[in-house]
Amino acid sequence: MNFTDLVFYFFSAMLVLAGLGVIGSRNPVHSALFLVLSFFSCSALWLLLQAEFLAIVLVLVYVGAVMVLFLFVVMMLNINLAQMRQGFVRYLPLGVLVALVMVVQMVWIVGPVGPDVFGGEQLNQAVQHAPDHSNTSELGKVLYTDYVFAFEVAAIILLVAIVAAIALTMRRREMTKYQTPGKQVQVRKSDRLRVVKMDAETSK
Amino acid sequence: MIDSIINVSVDLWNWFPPGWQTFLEILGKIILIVLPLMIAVAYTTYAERKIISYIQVRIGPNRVGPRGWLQPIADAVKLMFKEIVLPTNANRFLFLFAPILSIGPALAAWAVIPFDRGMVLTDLDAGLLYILALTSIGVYGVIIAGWASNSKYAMMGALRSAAQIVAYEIAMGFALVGVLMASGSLNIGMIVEGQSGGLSSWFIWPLLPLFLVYFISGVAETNRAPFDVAEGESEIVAGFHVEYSGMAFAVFFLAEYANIILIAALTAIMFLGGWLSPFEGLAFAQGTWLAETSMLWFFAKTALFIFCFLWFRATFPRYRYDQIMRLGWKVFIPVTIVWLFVEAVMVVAEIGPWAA
Amino acid sequence: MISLSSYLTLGAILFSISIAGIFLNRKNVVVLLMCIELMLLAANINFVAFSHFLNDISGQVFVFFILTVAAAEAAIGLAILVTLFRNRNTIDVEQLDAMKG
Amino acid sequence: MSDAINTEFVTITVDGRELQAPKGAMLIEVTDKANIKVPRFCYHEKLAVAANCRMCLVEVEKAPKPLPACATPVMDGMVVYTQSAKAKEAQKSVMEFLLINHPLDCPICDQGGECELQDVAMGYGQDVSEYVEGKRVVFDKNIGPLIATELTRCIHCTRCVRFGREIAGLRELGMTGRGENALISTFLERSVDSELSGNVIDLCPVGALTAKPSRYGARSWEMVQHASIAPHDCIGSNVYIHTLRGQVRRVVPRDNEAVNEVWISDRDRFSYEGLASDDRVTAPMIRKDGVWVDADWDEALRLAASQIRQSLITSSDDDASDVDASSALAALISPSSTLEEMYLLQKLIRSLGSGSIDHRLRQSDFSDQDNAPVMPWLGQDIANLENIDAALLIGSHTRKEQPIINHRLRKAAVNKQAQISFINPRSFDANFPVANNISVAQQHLVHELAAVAAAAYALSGNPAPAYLADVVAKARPQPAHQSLVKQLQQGENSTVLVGSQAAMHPAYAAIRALAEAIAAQTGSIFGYLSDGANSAGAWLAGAVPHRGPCNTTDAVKGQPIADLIENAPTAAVLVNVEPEYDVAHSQALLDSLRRASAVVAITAFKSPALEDVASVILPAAAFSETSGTFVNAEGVTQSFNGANTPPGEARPGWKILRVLGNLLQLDGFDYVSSEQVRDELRSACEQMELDNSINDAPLVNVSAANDALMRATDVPIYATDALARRATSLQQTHDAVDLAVTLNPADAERLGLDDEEVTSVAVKQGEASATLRLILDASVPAGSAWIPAAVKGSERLGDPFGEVLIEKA
Amino acid sequence: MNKFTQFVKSFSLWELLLGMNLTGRYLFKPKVTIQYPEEKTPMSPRFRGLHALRRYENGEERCIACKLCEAVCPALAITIDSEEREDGTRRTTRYDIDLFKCIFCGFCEEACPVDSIVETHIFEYHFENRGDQIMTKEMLLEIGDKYEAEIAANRQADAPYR
Repeated sequence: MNFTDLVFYFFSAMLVLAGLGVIGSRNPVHSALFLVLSFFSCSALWLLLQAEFLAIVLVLVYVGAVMVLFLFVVMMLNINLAQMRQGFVRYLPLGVLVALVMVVQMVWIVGPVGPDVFGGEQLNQAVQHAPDHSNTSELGKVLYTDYVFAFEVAAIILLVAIVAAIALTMRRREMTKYQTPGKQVQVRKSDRLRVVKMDAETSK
Repeated sequence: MIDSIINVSVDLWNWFPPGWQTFLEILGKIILIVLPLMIAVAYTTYAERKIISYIQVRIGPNRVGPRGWLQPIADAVKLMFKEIVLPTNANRFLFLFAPILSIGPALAAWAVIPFDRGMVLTDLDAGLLYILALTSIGVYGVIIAGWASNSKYAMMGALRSAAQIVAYEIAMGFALVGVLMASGSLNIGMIVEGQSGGLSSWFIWPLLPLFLVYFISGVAETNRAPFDVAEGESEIVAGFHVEYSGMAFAVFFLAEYANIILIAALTAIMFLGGWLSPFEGLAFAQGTWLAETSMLWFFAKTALFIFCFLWFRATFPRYRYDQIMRLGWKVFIPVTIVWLFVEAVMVVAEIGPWAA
Repeated sequence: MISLSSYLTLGAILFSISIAGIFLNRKNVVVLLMCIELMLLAANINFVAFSHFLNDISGQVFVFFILTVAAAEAAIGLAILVTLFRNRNTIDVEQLDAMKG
Repeated sequence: MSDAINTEFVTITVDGRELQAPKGAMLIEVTDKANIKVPRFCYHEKLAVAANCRMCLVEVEKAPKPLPACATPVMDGMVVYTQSAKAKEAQKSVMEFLLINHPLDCPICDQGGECELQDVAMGYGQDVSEYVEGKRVVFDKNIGPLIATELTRCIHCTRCVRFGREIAGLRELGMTGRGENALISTFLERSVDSELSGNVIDLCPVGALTAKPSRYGARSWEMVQHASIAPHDCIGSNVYIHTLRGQVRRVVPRDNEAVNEVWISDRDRFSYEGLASDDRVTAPMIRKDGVWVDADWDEALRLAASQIRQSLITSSDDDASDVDASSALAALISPSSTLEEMYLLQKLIRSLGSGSIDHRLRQSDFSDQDNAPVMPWLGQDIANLENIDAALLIGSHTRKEQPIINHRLRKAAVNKQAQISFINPRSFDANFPVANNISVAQQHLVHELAAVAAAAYALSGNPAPAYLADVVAKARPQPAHQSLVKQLQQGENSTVLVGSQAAMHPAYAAIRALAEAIAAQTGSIFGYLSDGANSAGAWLAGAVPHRGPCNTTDAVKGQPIADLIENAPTAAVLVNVEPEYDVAHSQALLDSLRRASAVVAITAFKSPALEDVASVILPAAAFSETSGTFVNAEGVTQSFNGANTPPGEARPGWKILRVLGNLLQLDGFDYVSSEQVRDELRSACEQMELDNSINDAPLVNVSAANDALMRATDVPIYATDALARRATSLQQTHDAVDLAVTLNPADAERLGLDDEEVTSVAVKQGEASATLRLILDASVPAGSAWIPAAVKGSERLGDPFGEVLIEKA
Repeated sequence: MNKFTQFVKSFSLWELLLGMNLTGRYLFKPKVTIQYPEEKTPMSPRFRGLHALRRYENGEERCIACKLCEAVCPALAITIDSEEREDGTRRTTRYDIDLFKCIFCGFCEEACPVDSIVETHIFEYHFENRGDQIMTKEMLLEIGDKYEAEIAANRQADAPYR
């Protein structure tokens, strides 16, 4: 077992454990933090697969933004933890059973069966890129040529998502008084003050 | 005598297997970066106190050591000996993990910062992305600290801080896209090299709005005055680190100043040409050390921006929270988007640095 | 040397875990969303692994798009969640059965 | 003025306001009633008008000069300006004159802060005096231990002089000299000895007369004022207790026209000094192996409870059910205890099956207790006493025993020429004209009364009832008796009062029956002047062996104190009792208590005799420290709150009794406030009627008079209770009597003691003997040897009445 | 036009630069800090520091226990007990000032009719134990005796303005 193998098994184990943590922890905040950990582990695995750009983007987008959002929501909503855990034990046997069945099936496919189907020898001949190889530019070249339409669609989906999210959560609070500092600064005496000339009161 | 020592050292070095040698080499480099960085952090706190006090017509710390030079060390020693108080019902592990999560990214980002041509720990291809990713992780330290403290003030501070960091990160990212467009590379060394050719070639000129946005966002991202509502003393006592004391608090403190230095260094790299000399290509400086590229230029530029951080703090009153969010979302992001368009037009029309 | 099947097995395990998570946390929408993210991650691992072992960059392009869509999904999902919580004061899936908003 | 029917009203205008005023009233009375402020120093509503300070000058239309409001009778159509320029100018000028010689020593003056001169000077004074010559200095007089003088401050208002003349009835203070040489002085440099003398401190508008005991101790503004009731006599004078940081600093009168007007006796005023006595018990004490040790409350209370319990079990040898609880367990309570303490004590004792509780500590004769009224009642309002036409006081040294009652009587005697007579075992001084001051040796007192009764029956023509017939028939009325009876009969408003010396008398039953007969035959109101502050309350509360609370007769009955002396109880509870001084037969009682296996003393003060007999001492709060209720002689219930906290561990007596009741597992001891106790009793007593008349009584038998020298006794004014006995300043006055024997000169001659050189004599009374100072005084009737009780040393002697042998020491 | 200049101003961060200019200039101004233990600011004769009780020249304590200071003290810091001394004069038996309560307003010395309680120039003092903050009569008199010359000089200097 060499260094890369060690790294793979370490991060794989971490990923699986973190995944279990996500579904098993009592507190949603812990779940979210475990999810962050699993993204990190995954990102490390992707680095092993020489997908540096995606690995960093995964951290940037998921860890840096999406999970912060998750944490934010979980922390802000004061969730009744006990109530949320109801039924956990009841569903546990079924869930574990289904998961086990699926694992067995899929592992059977990719393990003993897979190489025959996919042409295993070829698959395990992964190309090791030169050190100056830029995964980013490779990806960019494909993205902006073959997949430019899909790329634009994805951009629009994101835009729609932003608009939708804001539209969903935005609420204008009534009876709130806002001040506009710019307008306050611009106020001049003549805007507010009117000097009225009056005759001095005289006694008759 | 000396020869023998060298010989022994070389023998010892060769005794290690090659994999270990690489490991030790990298470890040595890390120490070479982190140790001075920590000292720099310590003295940034000193500089902050001194500069702010000077602006406030005071003297500042001047008791510990000559002119107060040992003040940061005294502070550090004091903090080390203070008890770390764990709040009741705090999440013990996360409470203690949060400071580490806070300082980790702040130090890790230095892996891709070049101090001089080739003087970089990792010449990462997607260096810029790496930095973006790491700075975005820094928010976890804050948010976990706030949540794990089991305190309303800390929670409020954490939420404010997180929202603020996320908001300004977008503006920062967009500003860096401008840099990316200008240099055509995500590699930080390439970005600096793209600015060679003297003062006028620096990206600050074509990207002036992005520079301003980036630097101001950097100030906001580090929760520094005037964007320090996350620790707003008057409302939420000290924000997310209300419950922290002793060394745990000190680590947050270190992280904050390490982030300041990082942002200052990045600004210098992205917009002021990093290690490049401002006098490059100028007749009078030709051939002297002034025109040479040097680590010193990089440090000088970084120091300039650190000074700006302190200057801001001494000058501006704190923003209100909603004003901060308004500035981030409604001003900075549109400004950067607009300027990216302008830049794209300039690229297409081959104006300015993109000429030919 | 790590083979493709190792990565695929990892993906399969992760996928099953997220399936189990959906079974177990039937009440908590936030955790459900997280399980979906985890599921997508498992798929992404497969894509990246195939891309690497097939030396075809388009696998990574897919991952890129999946990340984009997943981010959008998370944003909207959480937005809905916040709105729901505001109106109902719960995120229990079983109680979110009223047609009226 | 109270004769509203005859009063003609006139209309005057003061400061533009039309006011109705009775004709002949002084202007200042009218303005005071209308709440118009006119400054004054010498005027006082209770004193005669002197008009010598001139501060109350007001402008009256058509008068050439400003007139003093206090000495100007109102006339119809009078127009007065109190605030006009002329009036103010006059007042300011007077003020300046008054301040010429007044020293500016307010910072060290005890009156500072409550000084009338200070107050008025703030309004009418000037900043700077134009007078630059030296100020007059007057040397201070020592006028006794109660009143400090600073005569330089005197502004010659003569309130104190008029007080002495009009209220105290003693011309003790006077003004000598004229003009600048005028000064207040005592005649012949003697001290001021009136029992009301302290009131001049309140009267003095400046700091010339201040209280000596509290001198320089506190400033008026820093003290906290608490309304309370004085605990020494049956009047229940309303007082304010002034405390500073939890310490009682002084006591001042609280106006209550119905009770004490604006006066209080010196005893009420200065007895607070006893609160700080070294004898205060500050922690529960238990006797361990014959040695007194401090204990905590829990331990002491448990011990007390178990001792009380034990007495009910072991007093009989074999069967607990045969125990006669009443002879096993007894309780004595001071008549100055609060109603709540008395009620709870009797409830405690009766709940345990014993009825032996008594508060009549100085009484010896209980033979007619079943015929006694609901409570010893004055029979009338205190205020009525100043309207009487004739009175007979039997066995009462009213002036010293009940000074406020005496003041009312004096008012009647002086203002209405009431015929007030005394039949006393000694000829006491009175400060008013006395119609008949009969003094007979105490062993002849019943004969004397029988003679008066005979005269009364003769006058009324009624036959004497059976129980008196024999005595009346034997009596030979003298002309003095007949005129006395006549005065009583002719008076429209007459009264016969029995005092506390009668109550101490060994033939009290006879005295009471005869006195009531006299009252009944002459149409007088019959009443009692009882001992202690709360004798009336004690009867109501059931602190008597033969009746329960509120005069109920179905309560557990027990033995009166006299029987206890003979049949020693197994256990006794003493509440606020000093057995050596507070009890008539103190020696005998102490012997009896010594035989008891347990004596639980709940008391504020410890004394050697108490420590000798007691087994547990529980520290109780003294009067200012507890909340409670006193019922005075006129039957008025007056509740008060504690003014300060008790010292150390001491607790209010009702709380101690309450917890003791809980520890003895008795029902109904779950009170949370003293008000709750009082209200429980009050609701039980709603149906009661007060009646002093006696319809039937044991046969009154008068034994032939003994010619031997008999001891006679009174309790001197400042020896009435534990508190007064420990008030140091009061003990330095002339009224604080030390132990001496006073003989009639005739007796002395007979005994060969009339020699000038004989200053002390050996006194033998039964077993006891002592060497006492000898005083010869004709006020003591022949046949009596006057030896005061309750003073230091008196506990060595025997009963208050009895044969004594006196010989040269 | 106004809006345009406002727009330009805000985008050129003009106001911010003005502010930074101001603070930047102060960076170079001479500093006003007093190096406290070595340097001290001048003190007015009216300075209100630690309290002292004074004596007359013949050694008699001035305080007559009038308790005006106690009454005027807005912080209730003064506690006085008084009684008649053997020679018949009015004196304190206890004069405590709780320095934790004291707000150094100087009302006590204003109220004092005999210039007994005064506030000195002493402002450097500390306590090491609980209860040390109570200045007793003896301590106050001691301070008064020690600094009498200084106190008298300050009174003298301030006298014309009283």
